[in-house]
Amino acid sequence: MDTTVTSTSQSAIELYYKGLEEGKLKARRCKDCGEHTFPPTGCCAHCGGWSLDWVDLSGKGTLLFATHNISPACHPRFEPIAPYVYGHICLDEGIIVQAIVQGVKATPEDLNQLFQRGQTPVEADILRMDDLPVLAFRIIR
Amino acid sequence: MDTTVTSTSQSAIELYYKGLEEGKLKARRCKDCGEHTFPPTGCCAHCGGWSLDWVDLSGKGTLLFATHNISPACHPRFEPIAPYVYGHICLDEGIIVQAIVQGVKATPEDLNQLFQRGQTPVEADILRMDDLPVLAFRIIR
Amino acid sequence: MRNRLKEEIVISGVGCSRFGDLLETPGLKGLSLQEVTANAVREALDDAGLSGQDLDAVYVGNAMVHSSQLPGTYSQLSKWIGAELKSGVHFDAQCSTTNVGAALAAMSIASGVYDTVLVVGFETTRTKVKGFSPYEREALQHKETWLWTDMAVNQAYGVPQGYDIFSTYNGLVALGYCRKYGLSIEDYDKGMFELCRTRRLHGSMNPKANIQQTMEDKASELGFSSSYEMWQSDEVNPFVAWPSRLMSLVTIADGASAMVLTRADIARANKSQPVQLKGFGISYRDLPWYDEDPTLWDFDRRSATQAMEMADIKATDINYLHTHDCSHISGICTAEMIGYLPSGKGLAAARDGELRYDGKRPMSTHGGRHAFGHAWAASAGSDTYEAVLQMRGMAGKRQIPKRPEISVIHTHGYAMIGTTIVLGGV
Amino acid sequence: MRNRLKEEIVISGVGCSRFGDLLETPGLKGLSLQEVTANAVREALDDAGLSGQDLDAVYVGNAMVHSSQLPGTYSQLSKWIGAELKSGVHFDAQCSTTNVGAALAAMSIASGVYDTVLVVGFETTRTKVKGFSPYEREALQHKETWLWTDMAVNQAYGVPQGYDIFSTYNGLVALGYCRKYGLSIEDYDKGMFELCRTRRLHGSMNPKANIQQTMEDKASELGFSSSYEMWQSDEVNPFVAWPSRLMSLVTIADGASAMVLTRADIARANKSQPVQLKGFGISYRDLPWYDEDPTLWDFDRRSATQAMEMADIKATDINYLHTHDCSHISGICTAEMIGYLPSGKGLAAARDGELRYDGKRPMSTHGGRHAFGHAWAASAGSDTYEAVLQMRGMAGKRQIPKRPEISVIHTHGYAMIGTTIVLGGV
Ligand SMILES: [Zn+2]
Ligand SMILES: [Zn+2]
Repeated sequence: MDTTVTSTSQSAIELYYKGLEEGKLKARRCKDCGEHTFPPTGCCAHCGGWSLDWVDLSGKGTLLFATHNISPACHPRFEPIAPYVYGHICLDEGIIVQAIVQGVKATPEDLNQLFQRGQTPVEADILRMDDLPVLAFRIIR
Repeated sequence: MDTTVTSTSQSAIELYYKGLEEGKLKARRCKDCGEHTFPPTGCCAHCGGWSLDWVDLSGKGTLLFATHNISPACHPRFEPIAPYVYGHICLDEGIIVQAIVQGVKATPEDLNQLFQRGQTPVEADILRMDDLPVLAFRIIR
Repeated sequence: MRNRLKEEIVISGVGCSRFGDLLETPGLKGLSLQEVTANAVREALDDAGLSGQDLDAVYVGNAMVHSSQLPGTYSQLSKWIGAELKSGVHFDAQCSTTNVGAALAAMSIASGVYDTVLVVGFETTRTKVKGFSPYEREALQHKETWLWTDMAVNQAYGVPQGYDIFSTYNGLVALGYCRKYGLSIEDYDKGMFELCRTRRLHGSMNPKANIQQTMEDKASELGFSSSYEMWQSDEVNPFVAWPSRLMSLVTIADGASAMVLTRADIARANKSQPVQLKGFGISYRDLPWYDEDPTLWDFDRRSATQAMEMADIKATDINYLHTHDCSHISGICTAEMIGYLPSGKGLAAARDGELRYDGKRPMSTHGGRHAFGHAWAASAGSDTYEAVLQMRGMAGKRQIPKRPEISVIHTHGYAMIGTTIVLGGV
Repeated sequence: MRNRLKEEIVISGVGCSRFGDLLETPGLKGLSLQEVTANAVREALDDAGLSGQDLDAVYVGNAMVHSSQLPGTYSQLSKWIGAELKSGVHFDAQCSTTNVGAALAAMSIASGVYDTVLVVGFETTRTKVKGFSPYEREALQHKETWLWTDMAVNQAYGVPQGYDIFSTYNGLVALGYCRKYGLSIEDYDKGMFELCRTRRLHGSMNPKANIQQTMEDKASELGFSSSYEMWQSDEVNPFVAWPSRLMSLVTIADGASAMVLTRADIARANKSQPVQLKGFGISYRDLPWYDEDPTLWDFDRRSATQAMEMADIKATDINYLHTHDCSHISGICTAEMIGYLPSGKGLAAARDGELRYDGKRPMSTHGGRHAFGHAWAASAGSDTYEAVLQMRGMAGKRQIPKRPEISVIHTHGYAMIGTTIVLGGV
């Protein structure tokens, strides 16, 4: 057994948000099973392996469904933009993410129109809140 | 099974502190086993019975040991009086309580003198903090 | 996992407070959280014919310590329930708490260690401790309730990036359901209305429910010509996560529940009829809770499968079902996944009155999370309480005509732990 | 209570982080709480030769949610340890957490339900989340740490009326001990010095300890002519609850620990040597924790008696003991109650070096709560970690010359739950 102290490193969480600041979607890819873990952790979400590479995702995907949320938002960070549209998205890499969707109004009419239209291509469009960059998406017309 | 709603009543905790405000030590006495539960709850701490009378304690007892605590106090309520003396007390009714002891300085010298003197009679002397009456004791010289 | 209990375990006593508000609801108002909880425990102990002294262990659950300010509950409650010097633990699985506690208690008994265990859950989602007072409380702001509740949701990448319970747990699931089964948004809305109407009917028949007013009475009180007109009113019933409206959601409450678990062979002398805990299953998943299809939740499927396998029952054996219905559409998806309702037909069943206490597929007869109300860590216990009353034929006006022999209770613990328990006669 | 486990249960893997400060300590600095915890889990899983996928259930403990802001841990940690879709619960028994978790895990396995369970504890007593940041932390003020920690103490009548941990848990116990055994205050003080010196010696031999500096090195660093002169300095080592000084207390830390429990019959292929969990006992009591005699704690006696009966051992069988030593004098009282040290002779044993790793009655060889440090919900796991290392002969410089065959670990969970576990060879 290793009784020495694990060496210091930078937090994957911090690296992720620093990546967003630069417009990058940082993910991990497992050296054992090849699957992506996104957002990044230190362990493969698929096989439990601990050997992972860092990779950047394309930021492209498909919006499957979009709804909205209430105003004021549940979290203070998002009060300035609530009510906002929130979507269920499948990235081109096959990863499911839920995130804020920009460029659509949070009204029953617009959301209904989007629903009737069906699956829609989207791309990452980082939202810059006061204290944190936030992964969001925008519909590609 | 009783599916009706338990009838409203006043909290034993509130009754206790209202009692302290009037200088009274409110306790419960079990109708089943006769033992005291102090401070008061709705259940006998000794036999688990739920039939209890309200009684007032004498407020007299014996200080078994006294130590002190640090300054600032762990709780904001007691910052104004920290460091204070804190004692292990057996009430005349046979109930063990721990409480602030007034009239002794929180110094090693005074505490040592008290320790060498041994068990000492005390009586309740309610302390009135800004927001709450507090059960405290004073040494009977 | 072997997924078998080596001994028969029963729930020998159940208790539940009224759900409401510690500042204003009759039965709660004026009492401390300790006393509200002790009253639920007293009911469960009386039901089992025991006192606190007869217990081997006490497992107490509470989710939102920011409002309760009562951790270390094993000792802090002990004098209020006459159960000092026992074994115990504080635990939570958020809104699945009490039923996860039932599983832990059952395992600790079947292992050969304890004989009788008390499980308790309490929660305050509407009030919090006022300043440093030992007994005064004040109203919780809605935003505080959700900020503190959402702490149980992914704090690295979920909440910081705009996660919202109403979108994830309601609007997206609704859209997935409509797309999957070709349901129009209008029919979805009508179905949600019928479901809420049923839940509120049940609440009106339950003296412990948070909301005891039917949809019809509320509509007439507000001057609407029909309850459906009220339902469609943006003022009374706005969209909170389109296409889901406010009244398709939970109402929040303060409350407490309790149950006593023991070995079947020593419960024979019980005061009331014990009910066997035949099976349980628990499975959690972090966000996202579902893959491409928002109606298909794998951790729920696992929890239900484990519970039904342990109990050795099939879906057709179930006489009474409660599914977690914080979000009404999510509750319907779970009921369909379990097989209690046919896939895609849940809202039609609601419309046809099948989900009523006197219908063919009775569900959530206490009123569910909307009408009975939701007090996080106490809620699963309120569901079990209701099931036990129904199985004993003691549910009063809302009694299911033919007493259920097999009841299944499913709950979601934030964020997210699916929990299913199966109850049967002894 | 039958107090028997129907199956043999082993601890097949253990892990522990360094104890320190997430803002400054090498090995912790720069990492999130999720990652510090995952690293301890990884060590335990590697030790057991497993991955997160091999687990049936994950029980995660954390006491002070005000600083961690991480409830719902079963799901929030799941992606960090590769263990989604498992059974789980969040639980705590404050500073007994991890070992109460071991008991819960053992019972859930012996009941016939699960085969392999991970128990995790983590805590931040020195740092808290900064604002709403998902990764930044800031220093906790000492007063916040105690205000939030003391929430686990009687909130109706204890804390509101001036309860203070140092008085109740240290000063009064010290005076009771001196009176009972006719010890002078001077001899008590000297004994406490010797005890602290031993604990710091152990910490200096442990790369994971919070304090790795011996008393002698600290005294020379500060310019004292002897370590006893430093001990008696009111500036460096003031009385915090007369006659007890600062250095007779806990030092606070951030940290995490983990262990894997499984059936003995499937652990044979284990990577490392499994250790049997032969017995456990848990008993809680609200204030007052003791009656007339402050040295006699009935709930501790019950917890130790239950554990030793379940394990079928006597005090003379114990080769290594850890007692909860947040308060050094309380730890001595517990060791004497268990019978590992003769009544009233604990401080003499410390003075004679008997409590050192190389002494006749080794105790707390990781450094105890003072030198190893105390991270509430993670600490009991750190004690178990040390015992397992010692039993395997892998404790490095502080290895007990003759490997312990029977180890007993006692912890106090606020406020107050006594927990004792007995470990033995397989
Ligand atoms: Zn992998
Ligand atoms: Zn009594």
